Amino acid sequence: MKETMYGSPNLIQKWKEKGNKLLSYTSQVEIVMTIAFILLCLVLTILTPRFLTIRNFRNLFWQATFLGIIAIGQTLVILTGGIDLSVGSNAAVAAMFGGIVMQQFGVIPGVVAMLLLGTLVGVIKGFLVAYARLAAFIVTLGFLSIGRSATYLLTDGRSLVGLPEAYRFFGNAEIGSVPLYLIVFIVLFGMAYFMLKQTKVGLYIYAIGSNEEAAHLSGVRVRFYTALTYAITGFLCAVSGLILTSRLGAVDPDTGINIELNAIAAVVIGGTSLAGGKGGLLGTLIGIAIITVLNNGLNLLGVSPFWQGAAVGVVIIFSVLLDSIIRQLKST
Amino acid sequence: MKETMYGSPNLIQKWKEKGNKLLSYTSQVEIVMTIAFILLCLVLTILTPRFLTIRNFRNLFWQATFLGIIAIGQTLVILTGGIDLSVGSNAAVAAMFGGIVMQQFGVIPGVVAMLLLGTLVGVIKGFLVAYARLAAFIVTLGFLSIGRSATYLLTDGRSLVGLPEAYRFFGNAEIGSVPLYLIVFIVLFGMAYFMLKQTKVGLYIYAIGSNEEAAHLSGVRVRFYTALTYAITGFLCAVSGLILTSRLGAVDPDTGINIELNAIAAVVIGGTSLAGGKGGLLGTLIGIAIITVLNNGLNLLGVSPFWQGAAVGVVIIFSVLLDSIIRQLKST
Amino acid sequence: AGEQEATGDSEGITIAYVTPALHVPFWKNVSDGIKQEAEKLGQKVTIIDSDSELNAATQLQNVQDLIQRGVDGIIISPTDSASCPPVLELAKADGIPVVISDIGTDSGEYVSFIISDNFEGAYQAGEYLARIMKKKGWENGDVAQIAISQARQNGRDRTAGFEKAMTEAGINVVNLLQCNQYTRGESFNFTQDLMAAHENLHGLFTQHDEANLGALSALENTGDYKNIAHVGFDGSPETVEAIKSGDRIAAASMQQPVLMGRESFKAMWKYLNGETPEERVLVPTILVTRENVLDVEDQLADNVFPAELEAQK
Amino acid sequence: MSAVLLHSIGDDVYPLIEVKEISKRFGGIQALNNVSMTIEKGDTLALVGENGAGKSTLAKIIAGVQGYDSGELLLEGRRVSFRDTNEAIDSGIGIVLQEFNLVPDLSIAENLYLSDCARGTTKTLLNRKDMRKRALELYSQIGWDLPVDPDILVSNLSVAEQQILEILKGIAYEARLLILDEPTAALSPREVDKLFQLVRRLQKNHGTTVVFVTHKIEEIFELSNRIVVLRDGEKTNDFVTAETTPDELIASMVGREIGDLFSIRKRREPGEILLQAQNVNNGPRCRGCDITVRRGEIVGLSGLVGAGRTEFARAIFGADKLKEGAVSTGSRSQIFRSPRKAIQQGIGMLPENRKSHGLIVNMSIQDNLLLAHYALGSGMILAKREGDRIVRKRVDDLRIRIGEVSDPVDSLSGGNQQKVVFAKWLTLDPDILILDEPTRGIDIGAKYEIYTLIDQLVQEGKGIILISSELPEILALSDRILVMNSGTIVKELDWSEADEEKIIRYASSASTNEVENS
Ligand SMILES: Nc1ncnc2c1ncn2[C@@H]1O[C@H](COP(=O)(O)OP(=O)(O)OP(=O)(O)O)[C@@H](O)[C@H]1O
Ligand SMILES: Nc1ncnc2c1ncn2[C@@H]1O[C@H](COP(=O)(O)OP(=O)(O)OP(=O)(O)O)[C@@H](O)[C@H]1O
Ligand SMILES: [Mg+2]
Ligand SMILES: [Mg+2]
Repeated sequence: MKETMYGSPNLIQKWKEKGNKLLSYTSQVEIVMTIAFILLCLVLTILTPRFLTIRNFRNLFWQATFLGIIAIGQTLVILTGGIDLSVGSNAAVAAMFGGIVMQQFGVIPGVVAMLLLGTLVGVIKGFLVAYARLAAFIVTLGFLSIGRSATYLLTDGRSLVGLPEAYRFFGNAEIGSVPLYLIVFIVLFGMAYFMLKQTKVGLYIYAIGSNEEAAHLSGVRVRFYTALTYAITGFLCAVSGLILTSRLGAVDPDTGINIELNAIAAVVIGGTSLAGGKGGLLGTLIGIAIITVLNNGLNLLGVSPFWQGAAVGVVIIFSVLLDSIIRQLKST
Repeated sequence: MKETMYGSPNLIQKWKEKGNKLLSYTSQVEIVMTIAFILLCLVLTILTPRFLTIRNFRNLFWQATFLGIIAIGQTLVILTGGIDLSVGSNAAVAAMFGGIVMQQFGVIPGVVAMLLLGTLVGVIKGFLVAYARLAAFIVTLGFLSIGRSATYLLTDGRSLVGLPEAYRFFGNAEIGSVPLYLIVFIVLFGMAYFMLKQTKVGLYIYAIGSNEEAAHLSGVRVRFYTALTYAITGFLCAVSGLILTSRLGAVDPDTGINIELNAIAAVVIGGTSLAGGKGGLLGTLIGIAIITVLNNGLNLLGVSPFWQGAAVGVVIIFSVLLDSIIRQLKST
Repeated sequence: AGEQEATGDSEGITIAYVTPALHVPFWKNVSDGIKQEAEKLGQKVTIIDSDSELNAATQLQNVQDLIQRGVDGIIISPTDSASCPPVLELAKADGIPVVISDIGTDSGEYVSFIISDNFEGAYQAGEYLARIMKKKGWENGDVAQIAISQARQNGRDRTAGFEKAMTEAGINVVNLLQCNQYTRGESFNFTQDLMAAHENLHGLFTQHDEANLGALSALENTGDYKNIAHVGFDGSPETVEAIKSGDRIAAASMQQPVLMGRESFKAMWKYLNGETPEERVLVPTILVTRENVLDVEDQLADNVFPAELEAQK
Repeated sequence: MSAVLLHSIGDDVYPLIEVKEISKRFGGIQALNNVSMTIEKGDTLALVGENGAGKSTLAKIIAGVQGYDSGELLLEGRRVSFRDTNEAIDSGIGIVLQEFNLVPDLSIAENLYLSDCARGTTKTLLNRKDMRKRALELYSQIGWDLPVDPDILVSNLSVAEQQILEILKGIAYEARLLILDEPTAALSPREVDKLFQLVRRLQKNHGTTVVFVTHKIEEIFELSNRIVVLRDGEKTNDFVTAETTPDELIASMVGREIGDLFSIRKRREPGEILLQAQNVNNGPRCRGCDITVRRGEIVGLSGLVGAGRTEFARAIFGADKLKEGAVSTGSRSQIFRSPRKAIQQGIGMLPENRKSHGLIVNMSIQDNLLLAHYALGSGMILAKREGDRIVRKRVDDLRIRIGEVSDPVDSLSGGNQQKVVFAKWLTLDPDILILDEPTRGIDIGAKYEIYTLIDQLVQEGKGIILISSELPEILALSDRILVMNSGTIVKELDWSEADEEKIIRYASSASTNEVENS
């Protein structure tokens, strides 16, 4: 058996081609980051037997979901050369508003309201960035404040409790033994990946981030598609907020507080350039994985919180350093 | 008198020239932002008589100092096309370390240690960005965590109290009736402004931010000068931390927490482009003024905390919107 | 505090303390109280601190990880009473006992709830402030507050307790500024702004210790402590020294975080040994004033801030 | 506005395009002033004039890329005002802009597809196989084999390859009127030939009308049937090509007589060796190349697009990390680790891409001109007065036409921008200058001045490496010519024995032997 496998030049050829194809789909950064990720997992497996268990993987999936769904949108925005600092407060205001509607009118209207408001906030940001041509950094920094304020004002700063029991479905249901939220994440990721790689919209997004002027002259509706990425992000923030608050059974007005830099970090660690046009969702997936596993591992190890910050910082810098070292080795 | 003034075409000519010269020194954004700032002050003066008092101006100067000194460095970094997210924790770790040295060895060694450590942290960041060519966003995000961790670890998360009485000098001394910190701020700002406008270093910084490759091909030591901006920022963070902790008489490990986005916002509101190469310190000064006056005004008015965020967000967006509207009016 | 341990599998017992933010001195002191009591047992009990970073989602993730790690019990100071129920559910599913230390929960099962009375403490501080202002003839003066987040129950309790005392005394409350950074520098600036905004300001209530000290610095700086009576909530040795000095901060209602930590651990330990702890333990606040400061100093040293005293030596 | 409707008005009554008294102003500059002209169906119209004459502006206005202040634009007798390129494309007008408008992070195939999208002929889902096929088809349609792989990212293409891609994008529209703005500036003779063949084929098979902008006189006479000359935003002449001569045309463009472009050089015996580079390796496009430059000598480096001339030059200058090789200036032999080191040894380089490598476009003329002077000089304070003096001297010496020295450098015409880059290096008085395509996109008057300048520099005893895709230029200026072919130097020719045909043969054959045997 073994002999035939290695003996057949055809097969080897075939495998090589497959390998090349894989390489062509992923860029070098993504490969290096995957290596960094595997290294991290290895270290954790050696340090604690608790890491590599099914149960822990369930935890990891949950922990990756909230940031993960948001980071999909953030990737699109960054690919156009933009940035969204307001993802956390966008999630919070949508969840809070939806929750209030839900208390009045039931689960379905509540969920619809949640998703609509999240998208609407995204649309407004998109409008200001793409049509009014304001700096994305400033617009979304403004919305970071405004969204949080609005959330506090909706309930006078209180958590919203007493949501319908049925609402808990979204965060807790399982299909087979696969949690619903994981399926939602995979489906959303898959759709976004498909959009970016296989549809015109994806091509436009890269084109806008890479050379807006050229895209415009080629007839791409630059403003529309730029705004679209913010709208999608708004929608995804609402989905994220939906899943989280459903699982928590209450809407905390501080939902998603201080996640803005993490959401960007996940994207940038994955090799997407803040200047736009370069990178993609696979990288973001790895970025999310690294951030999630790192936090989980440090908790499992019981590392003091004062040390955790240092560990996170070092691992983040080290993982990009690895990429840079490998690139320099290759070039000499 | 009046007649001679208006009657003399020479004088009018002279004034016009002066006006043009002023205009050529400042860019349009800076002028619009100054208008926005004056509008803001006007509104506050109308809303509360307490705004336009000497006492409040003293407060404003103090409140602008900490962020202001840091924003000088941030401007340089952003002009090269970089970003520094770790300014707050850079200030904190320097102040804490210096404070501990001070308790052991006295005020002067403590202050020296503070400034040295602050600069050293900046140098390391600069090295990683400029020489190891890592993304500034990631490097400084990492340092944001690491610096804060280090600060907590130095005192196990507690404030450092019992600093020598003589240390209070830096934050409290007055020369004439002008506070020392204001003089320090003005001197540092003046030096940075001079450096940017009148020395080669300034030219290099703009050149690097505009077109790194062309600067490199012209023989500019791109890496050195890029790193320099981070080192200067590190030093300025330490100065800022020094003044703040001297005034408060203790080193809070949370010094400068969550200021990263504000420090960038001050620069960006002032018209400096995050892409590098465009903008300058005058704009930053106005950015700082807007942020400081806005927070102060909302406090004076006693606006509910839940509304303050919304107000800040709206004013920030509105001030850049104004610039965009004026530009569009002009272009049609 | 290097409480690392490779696994939770050794014969010792591991208890996790889930804190909203370990770098906030109050929670650090609760953590210390828990550790003090654990050390007293002389047995092998490991305490792990876990920092929720003031974020309900992080808190839930950390608890998942802790349960995964195999802790024997969880003492939690929730980020918010609404964020606690899911934690309780997770723990219940694995049969892990939970003691709630401060803040509280909206629902769910737990072993014991240790709380200090924020409303009452703030009310007492307010009463004392009113008394001073009357004595100085400032009853027509305005008072302002520098508050902790009003998005939290304890914040709303402190505000409500204080304002109740003010209403009873007929004193006008003008302004409330809410902290975002919880640093001295922030409260220093807030105090400046309050003084600039209200000419007739004669009273100030600060709702956490960094605010006490920031306001103290600002008032000292301008010499305005002579015209403004200042009371606070919570405290540290610095606060106590200021109270002792006689003309700075007049009083502070101090929670007893170390005591709360001790009580929390005691309740947990009782439960782990098959006893039934009290379901609700109310830890009183101490109103430290110029008059009683010398009497209560020992109590403060034990129950409020022993570690700070230790650090200053 | 369907094409059918347009045609029904009557094909022959109206010219295809009629420009009526169009004016356009940019701030203080009157780019076009009451320009009127017609483009008849089937014309091949050459639009010529000095840098900054307004050629590109006029071309852009016709193609709807830019608006205008006053006047009228008629398409087959009907007034049109395109709001953007899409509308112009719908009316059958396609343009290849002078400034590249490619998306650097997308592949060749994707860039081509992107322009298809504009016409709405594509589906929402991408079919990468079709995209590739279409790209290859377009390439083969013109017989350009460069580059082979449609999946290569545009950021990896050389200037010439990008130019070719731009032209393909223009052709893909299958426009009735195709406007080409300086399409040949970055191409070598072989590519230019192919482009002209293509244009003729389009005219024959599809009746395409062509407007092209160029600074190369011989191209005008080779291809066009009519010539429109612009000067300072005004139309000065409208020739029928067959009825005019190059001299008349040049005089009409420049407003004065200029001498023979190619007899400027006064050759003399070169002096001692200034620079010797041996066995320089810099990736697959530059393998084992040697070069020697003497005092008072111009060494021409010729070759086809992508032959590796730029790579070789960058390697010598230390702009790329060198893997192997040695460069000696005087006694020392070394590898330059950065341009700074090379500059310190008396080398200067004028890069081929003026906008991205030669200049910092948003900085002032003065800062650009002084950048290298400052970077290599001592002291920190900007000596404004001294700087001012240097700038004025250089501006006068090189006759750079500017407004204020503090104006941004991109307010200058192409020729004057190039002179600023020259001036930047002259402030350092280097012994050796590497000139990579020094006259790309530069008008004939400016070219004359630059040639004169180059000659003057070698007379002063400098050594020059001249890279150029224009064979007449190489032949006229060089003392020796090195021909590069796929990354290696295949032949050295003395100027007296070199001619166009020889160079092309060495540059394009698979091996040297082939040439020698044939
Ligand atoms: N977008 C613009 N903003 C400001 N000025 C412009 C702009 N475009 C062109 N100009 C100015 O208008 C004038 C005409 O420019 P144009 O590009 O049409 O010249 P050209 O004849 O194409 O020159 P070249 O041969 O160098 O390409 C020049 O002075 C140029 O500086
Ligand atoms: N700075 C660069 N970055 C990346 N690739 C480059 C760079 N410069 C050149 N190349 C690559 O090297 C190849 C060779 O181009 P090079 O410019 O050296 O050839 P050339 O003979 O000078 O031709 P050309 O006429 O295009 O200037 C180009 O196709 C390009 O892909
Ligand atoms: Mg042109
Ligand atoms: Mg070249």
